Amino acid sequence: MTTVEERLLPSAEPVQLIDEHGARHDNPQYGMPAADALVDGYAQLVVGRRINDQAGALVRQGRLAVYPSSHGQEACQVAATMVLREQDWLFPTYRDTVSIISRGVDPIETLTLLRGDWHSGYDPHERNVAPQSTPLATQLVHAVGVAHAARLKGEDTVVMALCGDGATSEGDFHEALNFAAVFKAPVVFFIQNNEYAISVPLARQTVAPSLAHKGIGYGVPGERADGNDLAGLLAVLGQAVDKARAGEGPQLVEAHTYRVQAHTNADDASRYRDDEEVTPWLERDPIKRLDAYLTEQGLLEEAHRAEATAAADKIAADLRDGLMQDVSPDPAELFQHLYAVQTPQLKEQAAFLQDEIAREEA
Amino acid sequence: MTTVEERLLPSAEPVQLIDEHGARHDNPQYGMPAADALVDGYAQLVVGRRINDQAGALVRQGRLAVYPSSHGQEACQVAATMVLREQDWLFPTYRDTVSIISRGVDPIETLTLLRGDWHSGYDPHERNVAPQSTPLATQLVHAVGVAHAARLKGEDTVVMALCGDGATSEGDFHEALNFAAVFKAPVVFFIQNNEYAISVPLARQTVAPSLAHKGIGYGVPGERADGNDLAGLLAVLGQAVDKARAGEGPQLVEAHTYRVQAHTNADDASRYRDDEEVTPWLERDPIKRLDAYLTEQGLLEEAHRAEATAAADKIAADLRDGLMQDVSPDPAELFQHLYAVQTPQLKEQAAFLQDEIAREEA
Amino acid sequence: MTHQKLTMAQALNHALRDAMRADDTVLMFGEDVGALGGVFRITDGLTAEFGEDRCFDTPLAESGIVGMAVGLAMNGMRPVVEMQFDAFGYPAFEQVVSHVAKMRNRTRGKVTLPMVIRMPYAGGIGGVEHHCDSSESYYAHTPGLTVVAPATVADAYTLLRKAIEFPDPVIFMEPKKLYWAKEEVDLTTEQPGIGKAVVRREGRDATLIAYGPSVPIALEAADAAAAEGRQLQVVDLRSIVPFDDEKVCAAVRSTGRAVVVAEASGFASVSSEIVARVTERCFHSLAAPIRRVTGFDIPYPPPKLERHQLPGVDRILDAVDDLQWEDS
Amino acid sequence: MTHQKLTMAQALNHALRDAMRADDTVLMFGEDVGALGGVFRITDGLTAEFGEDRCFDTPLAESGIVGMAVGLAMNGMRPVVEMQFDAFGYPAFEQVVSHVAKMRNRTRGKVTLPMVIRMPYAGGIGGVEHHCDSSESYYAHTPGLTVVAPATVADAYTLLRKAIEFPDPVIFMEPKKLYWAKEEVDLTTEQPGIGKAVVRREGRDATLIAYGPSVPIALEAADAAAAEGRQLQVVDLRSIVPFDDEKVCAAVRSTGRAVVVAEASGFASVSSEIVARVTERCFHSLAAPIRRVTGFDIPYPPPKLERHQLPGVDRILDAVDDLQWEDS
Ligand SMILES: Cc1ncc(C[n+]2csc(CCOP(=O)(O)OP(=O)(O)O)c2C)c(N)n1
Ligand SMILES: Cc1ncc(C[n+]2csc(CCOP(=O)(O)OP(=O)(O)O)c2C)c(N)n1
Ligand SMILES: [Mg+2]
Ligand SMILES: [Mg+2]
Repeated sequence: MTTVEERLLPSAEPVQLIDEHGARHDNPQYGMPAADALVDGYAQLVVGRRINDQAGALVRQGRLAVYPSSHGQEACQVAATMVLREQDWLFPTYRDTVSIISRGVDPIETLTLLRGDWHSGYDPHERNVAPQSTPLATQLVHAVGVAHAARLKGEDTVVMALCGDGATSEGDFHEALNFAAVFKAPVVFFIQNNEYAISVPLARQTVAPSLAHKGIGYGVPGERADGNDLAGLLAVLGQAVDKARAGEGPQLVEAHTYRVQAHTNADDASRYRDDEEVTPWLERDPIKRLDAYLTEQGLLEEAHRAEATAAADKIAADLRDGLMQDVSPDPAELFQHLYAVQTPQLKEQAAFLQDEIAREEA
Repeated sequence: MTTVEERLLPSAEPVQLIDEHGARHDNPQYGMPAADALVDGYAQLVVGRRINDQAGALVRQGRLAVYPSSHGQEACQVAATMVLREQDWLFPTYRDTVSIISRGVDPIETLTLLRGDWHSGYDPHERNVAPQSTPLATQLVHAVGVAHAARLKGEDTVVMALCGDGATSEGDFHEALNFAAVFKAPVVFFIQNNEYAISVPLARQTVAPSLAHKGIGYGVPGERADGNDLAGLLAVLGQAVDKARAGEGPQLVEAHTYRVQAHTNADDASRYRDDEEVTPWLERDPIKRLDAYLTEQGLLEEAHRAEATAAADKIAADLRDGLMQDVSPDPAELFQHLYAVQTPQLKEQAAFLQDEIAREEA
Repeated sequence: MTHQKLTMAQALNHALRDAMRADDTVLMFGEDVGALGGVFRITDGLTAEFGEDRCFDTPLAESGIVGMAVGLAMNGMRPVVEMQFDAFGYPAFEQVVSHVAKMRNRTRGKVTLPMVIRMPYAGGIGGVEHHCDSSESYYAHTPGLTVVAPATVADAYTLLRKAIEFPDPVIFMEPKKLYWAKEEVDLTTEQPGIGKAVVRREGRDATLIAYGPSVPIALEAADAAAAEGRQLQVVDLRSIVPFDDEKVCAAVRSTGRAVVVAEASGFASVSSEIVARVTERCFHSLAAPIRRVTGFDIPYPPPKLERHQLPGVDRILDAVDDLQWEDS
Repeated sequence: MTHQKLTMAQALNHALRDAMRADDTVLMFGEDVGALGGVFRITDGLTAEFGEDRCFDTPLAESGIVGMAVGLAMNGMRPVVEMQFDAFGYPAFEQVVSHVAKMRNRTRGKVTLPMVIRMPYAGGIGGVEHHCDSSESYYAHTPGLTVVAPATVADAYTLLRKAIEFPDPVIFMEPKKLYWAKEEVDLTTEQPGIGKAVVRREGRDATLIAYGPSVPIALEAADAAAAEGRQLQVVDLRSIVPFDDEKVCAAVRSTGRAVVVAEASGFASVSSEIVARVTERCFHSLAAPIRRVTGFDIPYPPPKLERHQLPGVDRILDAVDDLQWEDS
């Protein structure tokens, strides 16, 4: 007989199926994902890393206004979407560009926000990916609503809702978990604990034993995983998604990872942390260890590597080309999207601007 | 060696030192409070009950606009203040009139809010009692600030912050617990779980194992107690206050009690619950069981009872007399208390009203 | 269409019921709206008729309520939520301003949020602190919201039906002191829609511009003025956003004088906007500056003092007297 | 008093530092204000000088930050908090409206809250969504708050010092695009205080009324107008609440024409209030209705379109041209 505490509290240590040296660790509760999933995941990690690096370069070239990178967190990014089915939803934050692209959203459309063309560039209904949320934790309650609507419609949709460690401190995190639990909404709350909220380290954010320990206060099972181990993440998130889909209600997963780079290009991490803190995390890189494991297992061949690199090259080129084109959004759009029917006030204001621009151009 | 879970999770059952039949239950962790504390507490319960009943009568007579009664919750009300020292602070809600009065605040001043004279009638600094909070859970973050200020000043003050079961769902509850934990603020968060938030039963509020289980998600020790057992409450709250005072950081205590009456006189509880649900709770009355226990122990004599009744009679009479006097707040006050220095705008508006009233009266 | 004598509370209840019958994606939820039927009984009987899935209580958290509505609306539902009192809408302010108001614009119309946030608002009921706020100005100032306030029983029905059918989010301000106002009405949606003001009373001497709880007071003032020989026109805005510039300006031009009546504190408010925009548009038709009769710039008073905060007939008539009848 | 060439960011940093030196109950806290020194570096070096107890990072929760400040102020401290960007102040709206603004009134002056909420606000920095809101109207409409916005480096110092010394809560709006504006200044509090507007430029033809980020634009417009032979007077409000009716009305009466310049969306805003109250008070001195040059009633645009939202010199001059110079 398991007590309610045993059912709801996380494992004593973050679940890890492949360690940083590429060695396999068996776990009684979580089986090793299928080989082809890992090989596919490997390719996605390589592509994800390239997206991060290319986007960084594009910021330096002035093609993107800002880019919050998930460099080092790619295993979380990729796992979050790999475990989803087509009808499922993803609720990403500003840092989850890789996740969105790995979900199949057009990369250039994804970067519309960070390029400064518009607030969001893709159609959320096309791949069931909500707009990236900037106000922290606020998207988590939306995720509950989307999941609850699916349940009301009799669908077996699951919603994957992402947030960072810092965001767990916001009131909306609390309200979302509680609402999801009370309504048994099929949401997997997935916290990427990268140890920092801009400059603020986790210890200033919470003194809880872990972020996964927050689940029990809502009656939500919490689990934690090594955030740089794709295999462990696929197993833990996969099981969470299965449970949510099976009607067991929301699940909370904390991935322990690390923000290897600064918060964004605009941030200067040297003001609040030492490089020595970063170094060991470079050793724990998610790609390196998966490569080691798969190679050791004889599952990863040069052909796979070449294929992954080619895919990465292609997306990097696509990003470069796509962002080199200067898109100028039409100022008339400023007034077009607020309401289904434009108000008389907005009509007046749109006409005013149009006239002003016409006179400027004359 | 205790695990962090053992340290932070509540007891398997609510702590109860005296059961509903007045029988004593020993608890390895919590000793029975001293006899004179229980006898004194008994008298306070009797007075508290009378305050509730008298206030109810005054509502029916139109002397109070509204009264949210703590009838049946008097053990919580009284215990919350009995464990405090003079320098400590109490943060009450609209339902905690009895607690405020038992802290020594003038009863008539306490009822200013519910009488409709002004938003709050007592000087919070006089007895360190914050204004009663109507917006749920919002006062809990203030409590953290008051506690933190005390720490900064080097005082060993403790803050007792009250809220209901419903209020635990608000974002501010979450933020308050987390801030208190991170800053190790000496706050005892005391939830009176009376099973209802107006019409909404606890099961709609949360599916957590208990409200005390919310503590671990913040690294805050949670404990639960029988909310109708003054002895258990004094023991549990007393220990929580001691720990907070000793620098162990915030503590969370859930008292399990029941809202015997409707939410307020304006509420009709028959719309959402059956009388049968209420009946067993009448048996669990906090006064009855303490009376039984103390009588059985030979600690409560007729003289004590008579004294308690006399004190209750006196306060009932004071309430009646005090509220029979018609106090008419001065309309000029509307403009006097917003700023230390009245703005030109308010000066103008105050003059306008004064002139209007003068013309009306002319 | 039924001809009945109803209170505004009942009319709102009918509107919800009829909307829920007409469209089974309409959901109603919030605090105490289920078994209790809402603290003002606006949702009375809806759970009984439509079941727990259609009308339900939530945990006590306003940001969660509004945020969940956003998600439901994103996924095919038409949620209607109740903030128990308008001051308890503030914890949801972030959701309202950053998401409810902006989602459509953010996604270039790809994600629409057909949802209604109902708020019992304003005073006059002797409520203690936090129970009588008038927060319409916060919402009216927020681009992307539609803000509506009925003043009559008939409009309560019409406007709530139209708000629920509206393709975009509507902040629906219910003047709580009028909940018990009774009228003989036809429950119909064949009335001017959102965005349309109506002239409730004709008059050639001056125009009173009001909305929500101030409309009946304005009409009373007009009655009193008529007894003194002055014909006051009364315009009921009904919709604050969009604003009916055309109707309001035509009315003011026809009289050359105007008083705006609103219960909210005046500073940086909807009433400021009305004065500003009407003056901008009708300056040369004005014989006098437009006057405002609003709440003072103070927190809503305790019950024993609230009458001083509420625009009353005398205060309106004083303002009308102030419209420089001699020198113009 | 030191004469230095400083950016506004540096002047604010000096103000905090000097206030913390002068009074050890002054605390500074919020998100990333410690080791990082704030995302705009306004708190740079404060933790180093005053220690973790005086300037510190909090968990990421704005309601918690403001609420904790309320408690600290109740118990003898003078907290200064930073909302990282003004749109991230919305989660704290309930605390601001229901407690910060009301505590003193609620307790008849027994509990006072000497605290400052600093908000980097407004646009012009190419920020993505939620980073360029202008939310001053929400606060200005809320009775009990004092709302201040500096427009010059000197005023940033003076007004922040005065805000911290103020006995009541102050919403301190920092025009973030001016953070890097440099001026030769004396750091002094010997300047007009909270509640006082100043005339930044004399002119007899029309008055531009501005505050915060719009003041430099108004001055630029006045320069341009002067080149065309029109003398525009520029009034810098400095303090939105309390409002300096006397100074502003005197200015407008002296010219008979006025344009209000503000970056926030115009509807039901501070700019509406200015038009309304000045018109009410100066109607017969006005040769034309007061014009507004404000942001459109839309969410703040994405970086590539933001210049259309910002009041610019041409738009201001067009409005001035519109002041019916011929027919009056
Ligand atoms: C409500 C709100 N407050 C503040 C911010 C400013 N801000 C942007 S990112 C960030 C840190 C977030 O940290 P975390 O949740 O750990 O996510 P990470 O950036 O590490 O992925 C802050 C404070 C915001 N976006 N929203
Ligand atoms: C922020 C907020 N939302 C809603 C309300 C309206 N309201 C007043 S009391 C109450 C129920 C509170 O229940 P609980 O916290 O369990 O306390 P109890 O009344 O049972 O003591 C509600 C919903 C409020 N006061 N504040
Ligand atoms: Mg983080
Ligand atoms: Mg309760």
